[in-house]
Amino acid sequence: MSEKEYIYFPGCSLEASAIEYDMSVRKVLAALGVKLIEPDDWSCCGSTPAHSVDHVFAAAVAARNLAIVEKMGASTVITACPACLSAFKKAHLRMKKEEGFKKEVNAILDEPYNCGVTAKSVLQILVEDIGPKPVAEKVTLDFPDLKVAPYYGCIINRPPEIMEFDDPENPMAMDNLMTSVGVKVCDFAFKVECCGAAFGVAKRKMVNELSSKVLSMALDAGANCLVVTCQLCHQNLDLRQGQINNTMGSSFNIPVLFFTQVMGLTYGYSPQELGIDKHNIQAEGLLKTRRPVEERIKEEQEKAKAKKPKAKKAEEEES
Amino acid sequence: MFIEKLKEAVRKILPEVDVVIGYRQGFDPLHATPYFLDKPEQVDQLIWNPLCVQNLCSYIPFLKGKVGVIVKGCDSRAIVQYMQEKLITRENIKVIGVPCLRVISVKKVMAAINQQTVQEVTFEGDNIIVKIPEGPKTIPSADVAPRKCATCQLATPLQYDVLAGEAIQSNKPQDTFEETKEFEKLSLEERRAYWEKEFDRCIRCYACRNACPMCICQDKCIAESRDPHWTSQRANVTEKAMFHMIHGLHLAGRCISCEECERVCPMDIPVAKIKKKISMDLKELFGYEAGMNPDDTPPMYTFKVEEATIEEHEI
Amino acid sequence: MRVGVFICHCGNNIAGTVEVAKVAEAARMMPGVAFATTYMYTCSEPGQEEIKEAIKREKLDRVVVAACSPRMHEVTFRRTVEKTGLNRYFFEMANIREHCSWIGEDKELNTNKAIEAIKLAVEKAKQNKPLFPAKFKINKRVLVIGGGVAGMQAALDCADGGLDVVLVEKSPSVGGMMARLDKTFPTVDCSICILGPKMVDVSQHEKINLYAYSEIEEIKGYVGNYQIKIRKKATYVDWSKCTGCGACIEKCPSRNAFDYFNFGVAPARAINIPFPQAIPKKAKIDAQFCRQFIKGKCGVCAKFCPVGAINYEMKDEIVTEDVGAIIVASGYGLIDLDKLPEYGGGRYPDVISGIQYERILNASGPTSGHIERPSDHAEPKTIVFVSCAGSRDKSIGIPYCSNFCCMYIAKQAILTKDHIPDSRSYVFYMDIRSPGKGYDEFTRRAQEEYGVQYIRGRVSRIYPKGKKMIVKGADTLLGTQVEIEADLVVLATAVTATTDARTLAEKLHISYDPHGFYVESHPKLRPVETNTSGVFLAGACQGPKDIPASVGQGSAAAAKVLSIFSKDTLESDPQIARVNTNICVGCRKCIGTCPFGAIEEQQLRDGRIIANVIETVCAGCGICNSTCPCGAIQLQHFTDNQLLAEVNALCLT
Amino acid sequence: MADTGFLPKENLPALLEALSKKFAVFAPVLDGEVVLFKRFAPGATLCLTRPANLPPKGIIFPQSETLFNFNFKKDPEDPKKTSLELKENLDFVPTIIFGSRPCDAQGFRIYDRVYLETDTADPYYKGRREKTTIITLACNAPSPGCFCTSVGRGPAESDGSDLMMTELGKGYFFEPMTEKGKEIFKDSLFEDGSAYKEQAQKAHERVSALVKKPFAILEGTPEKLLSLFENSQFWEGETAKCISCGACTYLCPTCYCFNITDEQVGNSGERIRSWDACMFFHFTLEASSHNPRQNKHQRLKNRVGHKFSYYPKKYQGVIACCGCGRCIRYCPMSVDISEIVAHAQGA
Amino acid sequence: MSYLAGKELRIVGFLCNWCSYGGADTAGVGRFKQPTDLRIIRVPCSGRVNPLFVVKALLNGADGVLVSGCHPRDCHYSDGNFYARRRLEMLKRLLPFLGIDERRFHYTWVSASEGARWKNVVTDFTKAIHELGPFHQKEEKTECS
Repeated sequence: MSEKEYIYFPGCSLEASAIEYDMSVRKVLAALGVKLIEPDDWSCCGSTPAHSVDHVFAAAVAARNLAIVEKMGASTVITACPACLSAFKKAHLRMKKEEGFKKEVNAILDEPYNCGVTAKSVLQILVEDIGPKPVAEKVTLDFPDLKVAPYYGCIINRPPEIMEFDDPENPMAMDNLMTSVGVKVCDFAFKVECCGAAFGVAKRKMVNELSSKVLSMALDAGANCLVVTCQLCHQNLDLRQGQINNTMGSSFNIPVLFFTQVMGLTYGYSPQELGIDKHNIQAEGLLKTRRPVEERIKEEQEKAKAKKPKAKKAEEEES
Repeated sequence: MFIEKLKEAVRKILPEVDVVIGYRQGFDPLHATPYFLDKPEQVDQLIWNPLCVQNLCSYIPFLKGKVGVIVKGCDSRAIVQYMQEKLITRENIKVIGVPCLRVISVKKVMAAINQQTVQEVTFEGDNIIVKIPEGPKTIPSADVAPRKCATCQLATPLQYDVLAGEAIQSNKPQDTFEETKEFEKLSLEERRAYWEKEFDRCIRCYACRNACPMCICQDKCIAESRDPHWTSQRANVTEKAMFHMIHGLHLAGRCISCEECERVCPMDIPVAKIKKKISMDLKELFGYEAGMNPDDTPPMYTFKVEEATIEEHEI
Repeated sequence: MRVGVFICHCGNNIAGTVEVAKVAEAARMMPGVAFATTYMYTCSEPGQEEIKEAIKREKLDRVVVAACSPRMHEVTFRRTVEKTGLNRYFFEMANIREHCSWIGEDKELNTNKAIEAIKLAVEKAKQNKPLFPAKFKINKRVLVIGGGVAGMQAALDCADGGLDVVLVEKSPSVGGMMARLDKTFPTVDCSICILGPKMVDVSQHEKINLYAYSEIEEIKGYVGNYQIKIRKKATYVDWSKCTGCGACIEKCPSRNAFDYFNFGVAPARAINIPFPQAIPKKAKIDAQFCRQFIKGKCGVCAKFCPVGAINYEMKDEIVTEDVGAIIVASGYGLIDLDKLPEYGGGRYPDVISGIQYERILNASGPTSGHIERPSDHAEPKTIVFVSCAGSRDKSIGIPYCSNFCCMYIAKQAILTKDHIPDSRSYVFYMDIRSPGKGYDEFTRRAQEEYGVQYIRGRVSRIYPKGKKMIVKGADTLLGTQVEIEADLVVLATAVTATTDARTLAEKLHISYDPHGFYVESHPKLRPVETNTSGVFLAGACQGPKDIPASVGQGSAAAAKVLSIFSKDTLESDPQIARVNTNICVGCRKCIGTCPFGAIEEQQLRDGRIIANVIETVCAGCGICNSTCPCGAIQLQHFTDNQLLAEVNALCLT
Repeated sequence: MADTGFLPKENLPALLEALSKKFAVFAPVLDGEVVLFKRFAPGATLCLTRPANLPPKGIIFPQSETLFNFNFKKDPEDPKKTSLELKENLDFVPTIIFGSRPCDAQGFRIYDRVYLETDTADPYYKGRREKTTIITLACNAPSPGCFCTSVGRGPAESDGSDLMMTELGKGYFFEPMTEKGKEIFKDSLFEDGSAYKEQAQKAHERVSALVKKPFAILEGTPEKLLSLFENSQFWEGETAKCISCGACTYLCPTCYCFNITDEQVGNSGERIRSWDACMFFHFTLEASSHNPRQNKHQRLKNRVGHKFSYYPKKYQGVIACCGCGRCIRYCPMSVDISEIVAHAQGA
Repeated sequence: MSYLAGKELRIVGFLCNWCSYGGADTAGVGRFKQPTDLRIIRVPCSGRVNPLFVVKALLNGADGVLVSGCHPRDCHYSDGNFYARRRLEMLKRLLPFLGIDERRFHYTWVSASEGARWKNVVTDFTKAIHELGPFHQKEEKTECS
């Protein structure tokens, strides 16, 4: 496997509330031979309320980090957090497009940002740079009970002209990635539906309704677990499940995992190593049955064999 | 002696052609001059040395019948370009190729000897020794070579029917257009001022145009005509600049970088600089170099439906 | 030189934002201007009379009219000027309406701009030379591209008018989109019942030569004399033998071919006849699905064909036809369902397009007219129609209205109720657009008599829940969100240009708009003409339109062709390149760059080789002119000196 | 006041500055590698060591000049009525050409016969010529290609100059030749020059002997050239290498041909007189598109013929070539007019 | 026109008859308001626009030059704009070498139906030229020698 190196921007959540996301990202990428370098002295990405108050300031906060990356001589920065990603991309694109804006932003910064850095998500590099084959090759364990509904949330791929990744209405990156590591993926109609997290404080009732729909659609789709790529989605769907059950009269008990955690599991890491035990809804039940991946492959081959003669027969009948 | 080989080649070709164009000694030891000969007894007047600078190909498109011509590597690109543009019938031209590693710029020698009268010129190794009233002066040839020689890749002509001497390889680095890029580092105002000053000297003698092997319009040039009436006869910078733009743009994708235009300018205007810039851009845009491959088409006379290198411009 | 300048008020169109009197005053002071005046409507008959009188009275030898765009009235005024004996190319036009009065807000600046536009025109006019058209013979045959209802109408009208018609249809049968429809609005006539006879007429008309399953390969020439190369695509069935019996289709083992005619509602056989009423009714093999081609063995159809028509070795064939005019009726396309991912288009089988539903409704369609939903062939009870699925949606690049969806949705809803009386239909709409005769009454009937529930609002998402499709949208009249559990969702997918519209336009040298629809010469007054003389438009290739409009255009285009063919010769445009033999140095650069091959070498008596322009072939683009280094070749009416006069008038003062 | 003067080299700028107050002073200045006559400004780098690339002829006979401006005035009442207004400027400023060479000054003498000494003097030439004082520097070495002694002139020839100067070691010896020259000479910066007169004379003789002599005599040359007029083979041979550019003509101190063109934009314009060259196709191009000098050999024949045959035939045997050698020195192809004349003599 | 000095700059447009001239007409018909500086010279095809016209205009007094033709592949004469694209691109790169800001020259493609696009092209280009200011400040001096 070729050694790859990326500048990795963890962001604030991944050092705190979503530390398990960070743990799993690092584990999985290390397994894939990817080296992560954390920029020195990185700071807030600017996705905080800054952008609802002052666009120049918000961009400057993001650009400060991009300038650091640029100075390191890199042209790409990766982050697991979609909010960071969105903040970087927004600042970068607008500075690139509008010379005047760029000047305004750079006037605030000590080191100017010259628009030479592309921000990508961990998901994006897994799909585009590493690819399904190396991802699949690292798999050692199979979890036959696990049926996941990939939930993308609102910003990882939208608005498309800014995020420049995957289909805005029917993204498939995580679906494909989960399939690559041998996890059963359910076709989930609500994969980009709003969960309401942004109004978590102001309009709790609405959030509960929206989130409850996401959860119930996942069950309808046949899933027993949600996988997410955003720690805010995670927080909303995992932590709030009790609240949803209380207000909506439901009894959801659906574990919500980061996609990197699922990958890590199939790579043989323990739930503890991946921080799965930190979640509100425990996933133990789904992870109990596990077997070496070879068994599954063997099973599949046998199934295919059993099918083939039949198909041949049908063909003969037709002709 | 190389000159004997050359004379031998000319003697051999002379019966097959109506005229051979070579060099003989000019009005002083520093100047060679083109020599048109059609009789065997004239052959002995031929000379060959690094001062044989003129691109003799320039005459070919205007001559009738069969023509023999002495051609250096750099000059040979003119033959190739004529072939591209179907301006000559190749069979009617007998190219006597001469290997050449470097010629000498008369202007540079004259500057080095402070424009004095030259009494004698000899060549010794890689030096030219010029005798002036105060005595002989030895100058390394490389110091007084035209700039095209510094990056010459064609020590042996691309096209020849007879090669006088042995084919040799170029020992020069590729042209990376350093000078052009360096000039582009100047500010717009500096560049504009530069050209205003340079063009100001132009006397519109059209030596650059008439010496250019690719300026095939010559007498019909639009710089002088009233129909079409592109320029007036005013001697101001605008009109002079207009003429040089006509010259430059008509040579876009056709200029073979022989730098004759600049060599012949009596006012010492760096007119080849513009052509070089265009050549650089066209090489970058279309990977094209004029006068290298007879099967090419000059880039301004063709197109691709999808131009990979041309992006739409935003305002 | 005595130039006359006529400045048009154009009512208030120009005079409202340009001080025309001041413009006339300034024009009088321009060099060479002998007369300048203003007029309320210069293009009106008295306006033109005024010009004619002034030419005589003031002895004018050049005329400039400052008014609207020359694309509008240059021809008009050239004719006016010519009637007085002046050469028509002594006329110039200054565009002070579209390029000035209508776009500038400052009266002072507009007035100045108008003055300068006139200055430009006067300087150009003074450089103008008299030009004289040549006459050439025309080939009175017409090519019709597209055998839909518009193309068939055009072909029939031309043929009835006595012209030989070459009709080229891309698919194996004529009929186009209309042949796929079940009923037509607002009469609820059976579509194929009214179209069928026309299709038969086309096939039987002795003046019409039909090339079905053929495409335009290359078009050369100019009005009056086109050379067309037509690619007859390999059908692998010898149509001279095929009787259309259908035995091959019966036996074909490859049952999963895509059914183009039915828009994939049900699978087809690899050898097929698109529909029972097809003209010609001949079979063809879709090679990408045929086992003989995929696996190299099968040969079932060949075995069963009673007349031995199957020929797997068949190759595309190129035939050449010479014609004098072309009618383009290449029709329209529809956006793919998967362009609408928020509606699950392409993902959920029970979300279908309007045209698919049309096939499901149709008695000769794959379900024999029984309404079934694709997923489980159950009869749907709740059907939701979504209008503007893609139309009027800038985000996917379709800002325009698709013209006829509102009407066919009403029709389909009505038909649904007829088929399944206990069904309920919902229509999500933005606006109901029903401006045709009897159209609005029709949509009202759908609502009032058939109880179709119209919900004004957009659908945000469609997703499956169990066997149902949940349609989630807004009801903007009630100001609420609505969710409807539907059994079947029909999307009125946006009308687009056909996928190869642009390629065809390039072959025809006609323009298309950003969406691929062909651009007519004038949106109001020359709706079926193009800017390429001899090429006419009919039907939806010019923009979405319904059947009566398409038929009308078909007839209109035919009338245009008959009108130009009413003469035996045409006049060539003298605005072509001309070589000054004294200047040409014979460098041949123009020859290589001419897109039309209109320049040849010519040897003069003194042996000089120079360029020579073939008058009838030159189209007048002027590429040669800007290529020629010595200015020997000049595009008449746009010579270097004429353009330089304009540049100088602008820059040197 | 002595009739000759001496000026130490270090006083030269002061002299020029003083003259600049009363005159427009043009002096040879180095521009890159090129020496050009430019309006003198304090601090300019004079170049007196070699003849200027371009002779000072343009100061009196500009490369391009507006003869007059015209304006068509329109009657606002009746746009068909137009009146023409002409405006010419014959008000020329007093000028000094400083540092021209004897050959350059000689050039003006060739002009004078055409533009001044006729019944129809050219007012533009006359106006400038009469207001111009020419201060000529005798040559102290021949330049490449020059041959003035062969055409009856010399490196210290004073005809055409108002004031002659000769470089002698630490300064210049001055000798006024005309009244205009004496006017200049009044300046107090000059020392008495009588002591240097002989030295100057010797210098002149020394240089004169160094000048190349491509042909010994000129007698009979005009007639000989005329007799070769129809001999196109001779001329084709001599001019095969000529590329028919105008460098020789435009650098020539004696070439005086011009072209007249009108340039008009809108109602006004100007009539322009500009240098023309008989080496150009357009020089003799007729409106019918016929051209009596279609080929370059006909054109170069005209150039040689004009200087060595037609002009002397018309003007008492005066050769219209001053032998400055510029046409040879700067010819792109090293065409040598003296060689052609020599060949003609021998043909 | 001296009385407008200061308000307008000299912008010359070469528009092909079939597309861009029509596009400008369409913009007019749609009453898309535009700055008034632009003066339009109608040519049959962008391929007719010899780059020397642009040079001539810029050297002689224009502050900006705009060339607009049909979109590539959509040329009425099939190839004209392909040639124009190469030649004008070459020119655009050359101008700054001579000290002329390349922003003073713009070439683009506008079809007859793109009235709104035309309005934007004119508005943006005029704005850009005004930002650059006048190109010809000083009077051209005429040489004597």
